Amino acid sequence: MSPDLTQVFWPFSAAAILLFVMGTYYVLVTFNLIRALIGVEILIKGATLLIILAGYVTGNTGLTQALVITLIVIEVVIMVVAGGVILCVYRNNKSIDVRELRSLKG
Amino acid sequence: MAINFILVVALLLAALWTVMTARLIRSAFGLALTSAVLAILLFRLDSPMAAVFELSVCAGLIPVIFVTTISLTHRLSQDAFQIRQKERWGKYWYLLVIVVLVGVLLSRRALLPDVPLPVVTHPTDVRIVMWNMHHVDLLGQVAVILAGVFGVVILFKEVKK
Amino acid sequence: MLPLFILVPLFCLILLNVPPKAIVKRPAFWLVAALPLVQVFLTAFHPVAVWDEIRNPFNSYFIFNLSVDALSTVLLLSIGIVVFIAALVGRYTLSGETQRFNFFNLLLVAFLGMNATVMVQDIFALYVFIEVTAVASFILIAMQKDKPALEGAFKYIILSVVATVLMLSSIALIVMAAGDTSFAAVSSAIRAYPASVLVKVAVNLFLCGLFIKAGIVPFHGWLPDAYSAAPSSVSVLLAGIITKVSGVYVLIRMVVTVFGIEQSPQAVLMFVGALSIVAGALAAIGQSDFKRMLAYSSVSQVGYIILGLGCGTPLALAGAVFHLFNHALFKTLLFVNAAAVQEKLGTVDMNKMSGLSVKMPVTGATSVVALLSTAGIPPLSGFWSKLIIAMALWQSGQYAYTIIAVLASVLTLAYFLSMQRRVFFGKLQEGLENLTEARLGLILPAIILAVVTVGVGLAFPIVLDKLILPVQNILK
Amino acid sequence: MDNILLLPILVPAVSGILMLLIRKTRGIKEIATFFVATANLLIAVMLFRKELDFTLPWAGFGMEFSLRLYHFSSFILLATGFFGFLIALYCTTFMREKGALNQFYSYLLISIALVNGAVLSDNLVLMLFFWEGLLVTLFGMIFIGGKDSFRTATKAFIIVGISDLCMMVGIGITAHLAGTLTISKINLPVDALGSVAFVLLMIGAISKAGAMPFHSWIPDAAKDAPLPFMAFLPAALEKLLGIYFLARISLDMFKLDASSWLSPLLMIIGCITILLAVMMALIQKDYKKLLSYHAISQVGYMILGIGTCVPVGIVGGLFHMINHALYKCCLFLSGGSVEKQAGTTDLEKLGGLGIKMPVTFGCFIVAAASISGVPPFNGFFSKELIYDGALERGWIFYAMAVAGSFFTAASFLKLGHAAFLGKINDANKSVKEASWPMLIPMVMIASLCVLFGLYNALPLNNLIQPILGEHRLEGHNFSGMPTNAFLVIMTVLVLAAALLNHYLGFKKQGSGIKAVDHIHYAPVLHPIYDRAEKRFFDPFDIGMRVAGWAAKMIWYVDRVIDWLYDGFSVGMTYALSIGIRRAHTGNYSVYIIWSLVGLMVIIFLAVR
Repeated sequence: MSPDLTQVFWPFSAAAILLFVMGTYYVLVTFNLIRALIGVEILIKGATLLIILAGYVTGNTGLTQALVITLIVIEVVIMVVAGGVILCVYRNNKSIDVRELRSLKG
Repeated sequence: MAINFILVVALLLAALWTVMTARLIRSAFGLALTSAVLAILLFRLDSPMAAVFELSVCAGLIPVIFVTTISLTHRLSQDAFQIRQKERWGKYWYLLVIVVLVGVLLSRRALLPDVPLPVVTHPTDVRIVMWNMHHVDLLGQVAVILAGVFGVVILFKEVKK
Repeated sequence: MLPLFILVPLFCLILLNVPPKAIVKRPAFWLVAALPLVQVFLTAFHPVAVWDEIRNPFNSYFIFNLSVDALSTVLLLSIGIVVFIAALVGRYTLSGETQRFNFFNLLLVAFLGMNATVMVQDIFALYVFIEVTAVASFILIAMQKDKPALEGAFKYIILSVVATVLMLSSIALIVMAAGDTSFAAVSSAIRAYPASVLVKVAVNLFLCGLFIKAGIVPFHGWLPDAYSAAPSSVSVLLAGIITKVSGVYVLIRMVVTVFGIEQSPQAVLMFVGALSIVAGALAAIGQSDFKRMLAYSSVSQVGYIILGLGCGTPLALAGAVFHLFNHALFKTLLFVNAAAVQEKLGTVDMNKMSGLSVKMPVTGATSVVALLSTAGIPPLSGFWSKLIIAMALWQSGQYAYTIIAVLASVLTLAYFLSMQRRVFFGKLQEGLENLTEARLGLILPAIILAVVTVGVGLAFPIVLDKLILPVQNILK
Repeated sequence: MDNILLLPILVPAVSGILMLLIRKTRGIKEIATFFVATANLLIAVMLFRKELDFTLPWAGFGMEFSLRLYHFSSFILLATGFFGFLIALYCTTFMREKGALNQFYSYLLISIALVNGAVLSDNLVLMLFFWEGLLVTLFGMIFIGGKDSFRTATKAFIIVGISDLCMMVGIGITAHLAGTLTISKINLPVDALGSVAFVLLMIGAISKAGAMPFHSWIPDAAKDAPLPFMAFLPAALEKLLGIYFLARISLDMFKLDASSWLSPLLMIIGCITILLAVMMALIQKDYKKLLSYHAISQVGYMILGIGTCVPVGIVGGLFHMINHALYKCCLFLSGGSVEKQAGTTDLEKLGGLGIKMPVTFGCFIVAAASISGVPPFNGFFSKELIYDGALERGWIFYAMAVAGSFFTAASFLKLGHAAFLGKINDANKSVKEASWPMLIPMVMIASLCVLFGLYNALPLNNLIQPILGEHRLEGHNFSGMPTNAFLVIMTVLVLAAALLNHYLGFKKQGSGIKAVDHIHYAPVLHPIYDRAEKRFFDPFDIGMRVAGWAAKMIWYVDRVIDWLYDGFSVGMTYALSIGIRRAHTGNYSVYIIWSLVGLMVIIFLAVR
């Protein structure tokens, strides 16, 4: 691997890992469903960065861009559906607190 | 390479702001900002098409979805917001510590792949990959978009009671 | 020929939505029920190898890169059976023409997604179609918009996205090592660097993502909630096939074809498998919610499949795939029974029912068939798959796991018998004197599945020979 | 021609399944069952003393559908056919007013098919298939018995299921050691792993036969299940099958000899089963329950006999197996007649039936004398052989076996006295003798008891001794009168002691407040304190009191075994279950944390 790639590789992969940490923390700690969804988004951003990085270091950006475009489409659809679910939760509970969503247990 | 480094730091700061900010709406915009910075990064990493998509869809469309959902669901009163802001700091300052800790840990040993990277000598164009080689992914996109349409039809419709 | 398995459902989906709704609403059911039936007949009565040969105009326009082997055939057959049953159940349990129409549409999306999942030859495409199926099932779970359903759907979404992120990260790492995402390239790259940390992390990340999708302890938290909160017909679909395809099948495919048994953490697979068996069965024992108990039972049964997979010998693999097929049969049957009970009583709380088999004899009898098969009582189909798994484990020297697997079937028997006693046997609950058997639309799928379960058990040499044993070949 | 071996399996199985379809028509089921059972008997007779092999390719991996007919299996086949025939005949009258008839007959026929299959199969997996199938018919049979039978059925199912699981593991080990699943090719030494396999298979075999501690479902089932079922399955077929398999594993599949530690183990299990079960039988007040405890106790003799690992003992054990099947079947059938005619099997409500039902009483006497080992009935000869073997291995085993014999005799004296002699109850004044389809099986069995006793060379030379083969018999021939005079004298003494004991007890209680038929259990249950002084020097009372304490103690032991099944394991499971359910709090963060912890552990293990 060329020194140039080395310099690219670790800051970007470290950034992706930090994004994962932040996203996970956000999802785990928040009590707000929308915030949890935003945390999930941050997680997906990390994955996007990692995929593009993989394409860059192997010089195969054609493939990884195609993957990322598909990924983004799916991401949007998941967010729309999750948003719809949150909306329905709000209509049902008049609240979007995670603590309201603990009736199924045991 | 310095620009790359600055951009990475900016990305992390934007994400951190997204997580730590008190107002939900700001959090959504923070996400948009993160996406925008990421789009620039993608552009710097030789991926212009992906960057365009990231910018238009993730920085443009997804915040719209979030803002719509936020405005359809709830708006905190000013008092509740003040209280929430105080609580928040107690909950979120750990994240700063964790991020710094993980950052230090990561900087101690450079993350490097321990396999010889299979560098492609004749890079293929993204359009060729998409339209000539990965038809099945396109089919998947069509299907998932259709599913999303049904999702919108079913979930966003108000239930008549 | 193979792309038709994806393109025909897609075409039907468009066909259903272009004309005015009033025209297509009624025939929607027949269309959705006919497609999986055709698939069942195609897979059951035609040698699969022939399909690849058949040329059709699509092949010259599209490059789908699909392929079918013995494992995919078993899955295609199971998908056909379960989707057909789910369509029937949906028609008779969902209220309202519009809701039914939406259900059939999403069923088609899930059907198409699952068919594609078992045929693609590319790890990214695998991810794409897992997501197609998952998105359809999110919406299906939340469809009725009652509180538990939304809760279950949201938990599923969150955990599923976590699984997705794990898989995507793994795909990124794999691209670094292999430069491509097709099975062949990934497989050769992973076999080339067995000692690499990057490869190991990639493999394990992908497996963990699939563990979440398959609902294996301790990655299973979403599963009981989603199964028990979903509408009956959706539970049938979810428990019967969706998690089995998008979790278990992909796991088998990745471990066997892509990563190779040697490169996979066999010890981990066997451990989580055994853990799932025991924890799932223990959790199922104390449930009072019928569907939730079935959900935990599902966790437990998937454990057997993973245990067989982790063992890695050809025999164990055949047993695992056989159990996957059997599980699709008997768990679907149990959920159909749950649907019938829920339809008639309006509840799935087992404390509120007893003695139902007096009034619902068919439901009671078919559930006995299913539970005996699940618990592994001969000569029903579940016995043979468990026996093969246990034998294979023993042959490869995994004595402790064999004993766990065998003893856990006592637990299985225990919770099913207690369910049976509470729900179907005993004195009739007061206030249920006017109860009648569920309508034909719900009895019929139960009878079909019970007959198939018994038939597979009795004719198991044929099934094993024609359907399951060829699966061993994918190890080579 | 070899596929004739499929007949004994297919004929009853197919007709059994068809039987489920017959719903309304009265009488047809009985007649059809009777004809099928007769056909089965004829097939068995036709196959008797033939040697045939039949193999179909089946599932691969050495799992073949292979059947093997040779002297041992043809003998068991014949016995099964015979009992099936008699029970079918008996049922034509007995079951008339009962419910769920089509299920009963269907289970009956399918059981015959399964037993035939298990006996014939020459492949361990195939045998397991039939063996496990019996579990289902057992469950069904108990289940149709009555309202409360579900609990019993479940208990039986779980106990037998657990032991069958042991057997499955045992088969796994055996196949692993031997490298084949074909029974006739297996001949393993009893080394460390081999003995584990042997013990596991033995657990399966003896629990099918109903030895302690796998017995506790049988007495419960006796109360709930239809009586012909008790006569048929636990008393005859399962004993035959269980002891058949025990003999197979100890004679053919494993090179078991007297020096192995497994032989004393078997003998100890046998002795404990004999004594404990007979003690329990002594205090029972119900005809069927008393018999069912004896059904357990007698298995002990067979296990003891086979466990001695000397030819005389093994021959005795196998002879006892067929004898026991005969007289126990007869006893249960007599109980069935009593139940049918008098409407109850509660001994307190019975009495004086001997005059009203002379044929039943006569058969009872023959069978009871047989089971007690009175010469010259068949039980005497088989017990003598077992005693001979036991004495050869150690006097303690012999002593325990003889003690068991004493209590057996005592309890049958009590049973006969209570049910058939004494004052007749007012309610039973109008009792009539049972009808001929019920009497014929009893009479036939009773006469066989006599025949097998007086002319014991017939069964021994034709049926039993060929099983061991010439090389094992070492030129002995065990037919004819017992050779060891000491043993005969001891047996006679023990029987005389039992008679004396009964007579003394009768005298003592005969004039008491209690009815005469309470004689044998009254001192057992009676408060001892107020009469302790008076009875202190009474040897009979001391003996009975000790026996009573022992019986009570054993009752508690029995409860403990029961509790281990019903209480402890269930409690443990529930505690674990509650723990696991508490962990599912409903908070998805918790689930994500589980997943991430699992992920980290897995990655750490991989990268380490």
